Amino acid sequence: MTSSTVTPPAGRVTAPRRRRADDVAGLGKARAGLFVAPALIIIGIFLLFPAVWTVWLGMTDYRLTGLQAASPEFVGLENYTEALTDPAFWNSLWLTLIFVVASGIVGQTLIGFGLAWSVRNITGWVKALIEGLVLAAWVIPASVASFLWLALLDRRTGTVNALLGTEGAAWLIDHPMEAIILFNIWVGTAFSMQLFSSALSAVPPSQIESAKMVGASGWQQLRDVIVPNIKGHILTNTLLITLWTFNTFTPYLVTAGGPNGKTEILSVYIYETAIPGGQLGLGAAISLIMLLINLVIALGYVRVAQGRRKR
Amino acid sequence: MTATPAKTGPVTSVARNRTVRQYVARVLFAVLMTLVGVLFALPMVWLVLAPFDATPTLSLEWPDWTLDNFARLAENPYALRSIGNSLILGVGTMVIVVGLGALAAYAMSRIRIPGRDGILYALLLLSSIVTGTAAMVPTFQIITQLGLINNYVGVLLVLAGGILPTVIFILKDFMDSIPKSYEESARLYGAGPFRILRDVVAPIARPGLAFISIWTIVQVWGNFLVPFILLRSPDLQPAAVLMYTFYTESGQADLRLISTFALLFSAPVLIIYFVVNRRYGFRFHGGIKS
Amino acid sequence: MAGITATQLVKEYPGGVRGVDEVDVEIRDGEFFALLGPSGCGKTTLLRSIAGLEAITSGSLVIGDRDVTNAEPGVRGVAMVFQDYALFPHMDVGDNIAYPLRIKRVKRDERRGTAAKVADGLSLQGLIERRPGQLSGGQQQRVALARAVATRPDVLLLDEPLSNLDARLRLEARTFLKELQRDLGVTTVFVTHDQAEALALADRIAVMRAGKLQQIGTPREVFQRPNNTFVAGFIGSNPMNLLPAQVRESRLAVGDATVSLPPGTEQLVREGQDVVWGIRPEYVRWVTAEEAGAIPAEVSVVENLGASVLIVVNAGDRKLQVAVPEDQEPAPGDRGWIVPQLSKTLLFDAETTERIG
Amino acid sequence: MIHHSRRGIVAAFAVATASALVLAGCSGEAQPEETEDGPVTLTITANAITGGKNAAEADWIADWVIPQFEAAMEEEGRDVTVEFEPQGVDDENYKTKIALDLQSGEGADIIGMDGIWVGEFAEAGYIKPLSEVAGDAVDDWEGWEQIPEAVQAAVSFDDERYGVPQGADGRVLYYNKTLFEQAGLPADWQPESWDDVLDAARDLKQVEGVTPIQLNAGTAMGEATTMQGLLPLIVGTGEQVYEDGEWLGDSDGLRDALDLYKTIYIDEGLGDAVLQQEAAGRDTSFQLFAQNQIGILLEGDYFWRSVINPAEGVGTAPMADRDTVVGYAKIPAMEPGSGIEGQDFVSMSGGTGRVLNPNSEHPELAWELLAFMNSAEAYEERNATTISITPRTDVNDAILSEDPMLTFVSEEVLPVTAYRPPLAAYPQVSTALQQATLDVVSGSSVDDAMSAYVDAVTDIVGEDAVAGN
Repeated sequence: MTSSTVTPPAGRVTAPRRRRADDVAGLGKARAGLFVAPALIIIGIFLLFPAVWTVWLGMTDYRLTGLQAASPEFVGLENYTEALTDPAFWNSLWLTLIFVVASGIVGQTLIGFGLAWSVRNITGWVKALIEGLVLAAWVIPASVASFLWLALLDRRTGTVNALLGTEGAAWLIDHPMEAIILFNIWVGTAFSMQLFSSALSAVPPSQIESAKMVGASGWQQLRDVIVPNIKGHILTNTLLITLWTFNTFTPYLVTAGGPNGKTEILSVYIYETAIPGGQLGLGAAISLIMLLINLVIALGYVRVAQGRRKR
Repeated sequence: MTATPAKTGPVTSVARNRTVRQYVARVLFAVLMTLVGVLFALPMVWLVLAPFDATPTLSLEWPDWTLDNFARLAENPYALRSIGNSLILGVGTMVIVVGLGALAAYAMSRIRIPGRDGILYALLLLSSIVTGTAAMVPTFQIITQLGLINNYVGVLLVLAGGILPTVIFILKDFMDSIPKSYEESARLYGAGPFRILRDVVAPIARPGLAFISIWTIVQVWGNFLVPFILLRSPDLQPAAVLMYTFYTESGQADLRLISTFALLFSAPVLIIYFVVNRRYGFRFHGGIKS
Repeated sequence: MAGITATQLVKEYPGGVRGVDEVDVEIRDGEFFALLGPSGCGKTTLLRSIAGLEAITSGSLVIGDRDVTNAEPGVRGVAMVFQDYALFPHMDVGDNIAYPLRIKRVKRDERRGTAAKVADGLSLQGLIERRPGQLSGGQQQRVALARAVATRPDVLLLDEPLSNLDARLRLEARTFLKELQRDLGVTTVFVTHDQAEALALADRIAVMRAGKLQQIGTPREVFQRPNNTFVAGFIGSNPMNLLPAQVRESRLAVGDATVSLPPGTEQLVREGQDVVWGIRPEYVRWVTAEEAGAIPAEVSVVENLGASVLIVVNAGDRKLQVAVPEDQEPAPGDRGWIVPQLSKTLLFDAETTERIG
Repeated sequence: MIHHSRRGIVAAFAVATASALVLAGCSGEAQPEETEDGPVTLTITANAITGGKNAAEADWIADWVIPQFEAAMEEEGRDVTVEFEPQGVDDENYKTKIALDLQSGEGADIIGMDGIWVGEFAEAGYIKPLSEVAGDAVDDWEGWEQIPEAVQAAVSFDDERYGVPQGADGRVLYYNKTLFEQAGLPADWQPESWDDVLDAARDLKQVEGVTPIQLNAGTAMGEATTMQGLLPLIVGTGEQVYEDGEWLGDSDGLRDALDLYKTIYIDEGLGDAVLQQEAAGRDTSFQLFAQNQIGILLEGDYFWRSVINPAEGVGTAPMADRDTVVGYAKIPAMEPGSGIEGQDFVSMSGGTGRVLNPNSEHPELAWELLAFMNSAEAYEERNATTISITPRTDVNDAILSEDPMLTFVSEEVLPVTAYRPPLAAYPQVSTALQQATLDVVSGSSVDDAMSAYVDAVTDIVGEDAVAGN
């Protein structure tokens, strides 16, 4: 809207606080409370309440069936010690970290950014096609997407084997982690691409131009102009992608955690423990451990963001 | 973008080198883009072709064209209805979370509440465990106690509860980036907060709202567990649940039905997505602000 | 139509910073009133306090005969044009102009009619169905004005109304604003950091600095008789020459030279007092032959201003700016004399910076 | 960043609100008592759905059971409506759902379930013995006489009948006669020992492009590994997974069985070890068998009826020449006479059944419906299009003669078959067994696989309940 030559408005210097959280619409705390209340009530009953209940379950030996279903016993932190001393849990956590870093942080974020960066200057059908394909992969329901990948990587009649001439290569058995990483990139990259492409469009062209005029290379422009400008987006994106990747259950539909637990990431491990294994109490405990890990990661990101801001 | 050689005199070697380098870069770029396009397109080809094949297999082959699969699917008493059910659940959840989420995000964006960001982060984290399997029993119990089993209201509320934190989180980011003078201006003319939200903030945040609406529909569209455990009647089940009925007792997929249903199951979200995208264009604003 | 009276108005931010500090101001009904000052002086805060967009910490505000100190902005009868115009990007020009009427539940046909009429009056014919994004800066400004006046407000507030326009358009818009204000007769308060704008437009000007009022007066008053050195230096396209001086034997020692005390100040100063001597460059002549009261000087810099020339001269160890007609332009290094027009010189107390006399 | 106090307040608020709502829900739950004469609604649920999973059963319930029963009731002057709540998801999800229903005191009046769930559901108090739910009418039912004890046991627990079995099955070795011919093996084949099977597999290995034998292994196939793999082997060594109050531990029988896996998949490459780990491995094994690429396959009669059945729209991997190409043989014990009860041949049977919901408001009527669903007439109707083995001998006698394979199972296999223990711990022990086969198939030594199994099973049932400790 406003042209790029706006002078800083007078009178704003003494009042930098006004930039944020100022009650510009005359909402008032009471009315703000009313605005927030319906959402909070729904969240309270259908999210917070089950969550607290889940925490409680995590301290019992509760099962969905069997004797412990009839009379679950309080076991305190036993589930936690059981999980934390189980090598399978640590293995699963390790797999999850690999999965999150490779498919979420490196894969989705970098490829998403790369795509946003690449298509920003092209127009017409090429851009529409590339963006359309990436977005379609994101919109297609998970159960369908997983089926498509099963067809793609099938050992006998899969498309990949047909194209590469690697008849009989069992990708999902020999390279299961790579497969679900690629799968998750395929499914999720669109979000990062969308977020970054709008972030990039908001970077003032004048800044890029002045960097260009002093002879900055593409890489330098990226480092000195683009990244500082879209720092907030990078944080939002990384945070959400990390959380989502941490909790995604979709890879189960491709490899079912196999072969032999090689893709048993935490969400799958919890499912296996809680549903086929029937140990809902233990599953709840592991869920809480996972939540705490997520919390640590989120705090880490926020800390990094704040540290940057101070500089 | 394009290299223009010096207009007068012979083309210097520097210029020529640059031209060559740019040319190579452009070819590489084109190759890379094609590769990415192919990678993303490849899995989808099966989705488009298999439903029209008389005997689909997992392999990608030129179909033996037929529409029989669609006819067979149409005979299934639940299949088409389930897609309608998915729409009801998807749009219903969307209306709830976008409506309430926008109100909450707006208030949180404009009023300083101590620890506001902390609450948001906490809810965001919680939403990740509660939508998983661990909280299934509590959720089922609550809905049973509320008498909302086999009732869309229960499903909508549970889905909304899980999705709202993320919606508020993202929408608040959008709202933070809307210039305050719009609202001040409306306020001077006597518009109340609700009016301001409706007349000014919502239309300006429309790309954000459009994005979050689609995101919500996509989330609900693929959700199996919540509708499955909370609904009894198959007449009410959405497509994500119905998709699993096309497997036999021993887990074999009926490829003719699965492939056809997969296409019909995916089509509405794809169409909704591209229509909305065309009409409103998705744009994020802002990031997490200082 | 209404006047505005602010009494001991304070706007304090959390942390104790005062954006507006005990301001008393009375703006008359129908007056075109400017709030002038450098960035951060509190002028916009004062304007927003009048609008009701900032909660007043203490003091009172009366518009017309109503105390609106704690009133909602919507009921104060004020309209405001924001610096960035705040035109709603999702509405066309007509809907933008008619928006205030929509709040007042005027029927759509009626308010579109009113909007069209107002738009006509502001030369916006044919633009009614455009979106703000499709308009030029000047057009956007006029739409914002049209929206502000469509409800016939008692008070019109303008926040830096001209700052978003390019230089040429700014002059046109200035004339236009002045005409509009005169036609409507609406009490208008506008904020600007540009003294020329304030001088050109306003009936009266309030000069502010660091939240405090420095001077209220007509353009002529603040130009000719600034209350203190701040106002003196701030007003005028070429800042006033302000030179440290000392009273010596009923005369004024300015560096090596001595000049007469400004008329009427003789009784107000005492021997040896440190003062500041002020003279506008326009009131100093450059002569090439010595005459009575002339001070020898040497030209160091020459700036061409078109019809006139601004030269900087060294008179002893003091530097002065002098405005010279274009046909008398000297060259750097030329020696000559400067002659201050005694009746236009001013004297300020060096300690309080207040004007003497 | 996180403000605990604030979170605490919000949490407290939410819990308070939710509790209030829950309480409100509770108090509002009381429903008007329906009188015996008034209109009554019964519901049936099963993991079957028209147009999808187990469609034949769903169609039978909807199109025959319900109208017939309603009509019969009407004749008696009772206004009864029967509703069917079909499901069609994988068994784990179905089990979860009915467990949730039963746990909250809800659910259909008649619930279909797998026999091996009966134990855990009974222990949880979700289901009760039939006679406890519906009274003496249960024990007086004529049908029990027609259902062999062993078949009844599939949906029993602690010697009490919890449900009525709805079918019977048995496992056999299928073999491909075409491939056998190419390998120089007889078309009429009946191995007497594991070595006989291995010998045949070795011969088949000479045929190009053929996987000689498919013996399910690994966790990816889930229960199919135990039922169509390890358990038939274990009973062939004379042992049982649960015997005399103890679970199978480190035993010779289990060692022999795992050794056989090792021989087939690792030492001699007679089977496709990779296939065992594929998520859709069992599905693939069906396809491969149908495409004449697997020589010998251990499967249940289900494979014959519903997978390679050439009838239009029935088989999922139809073999047009099934009746001529596919042979079937009894599963031999390790050596003649080494099976349980000194048998020469062994098999495993599972079974699904239907139970009564103890929360039913009309248990007697529900029993009437259940009995009706298990009447001879009902089974005849149920098997009108596709024949399967029913639990009722009278019906089997009438219908099975049309199908030599099912007759074979009914007459030759069922008498030597064994059942899984209907105990709550079984599914977990089963998973541990699957893991043991997976370990062996992916290259671990039998010793390692065994010790991992013993650790796992000890974890599950406690040290005292594991044999050999």
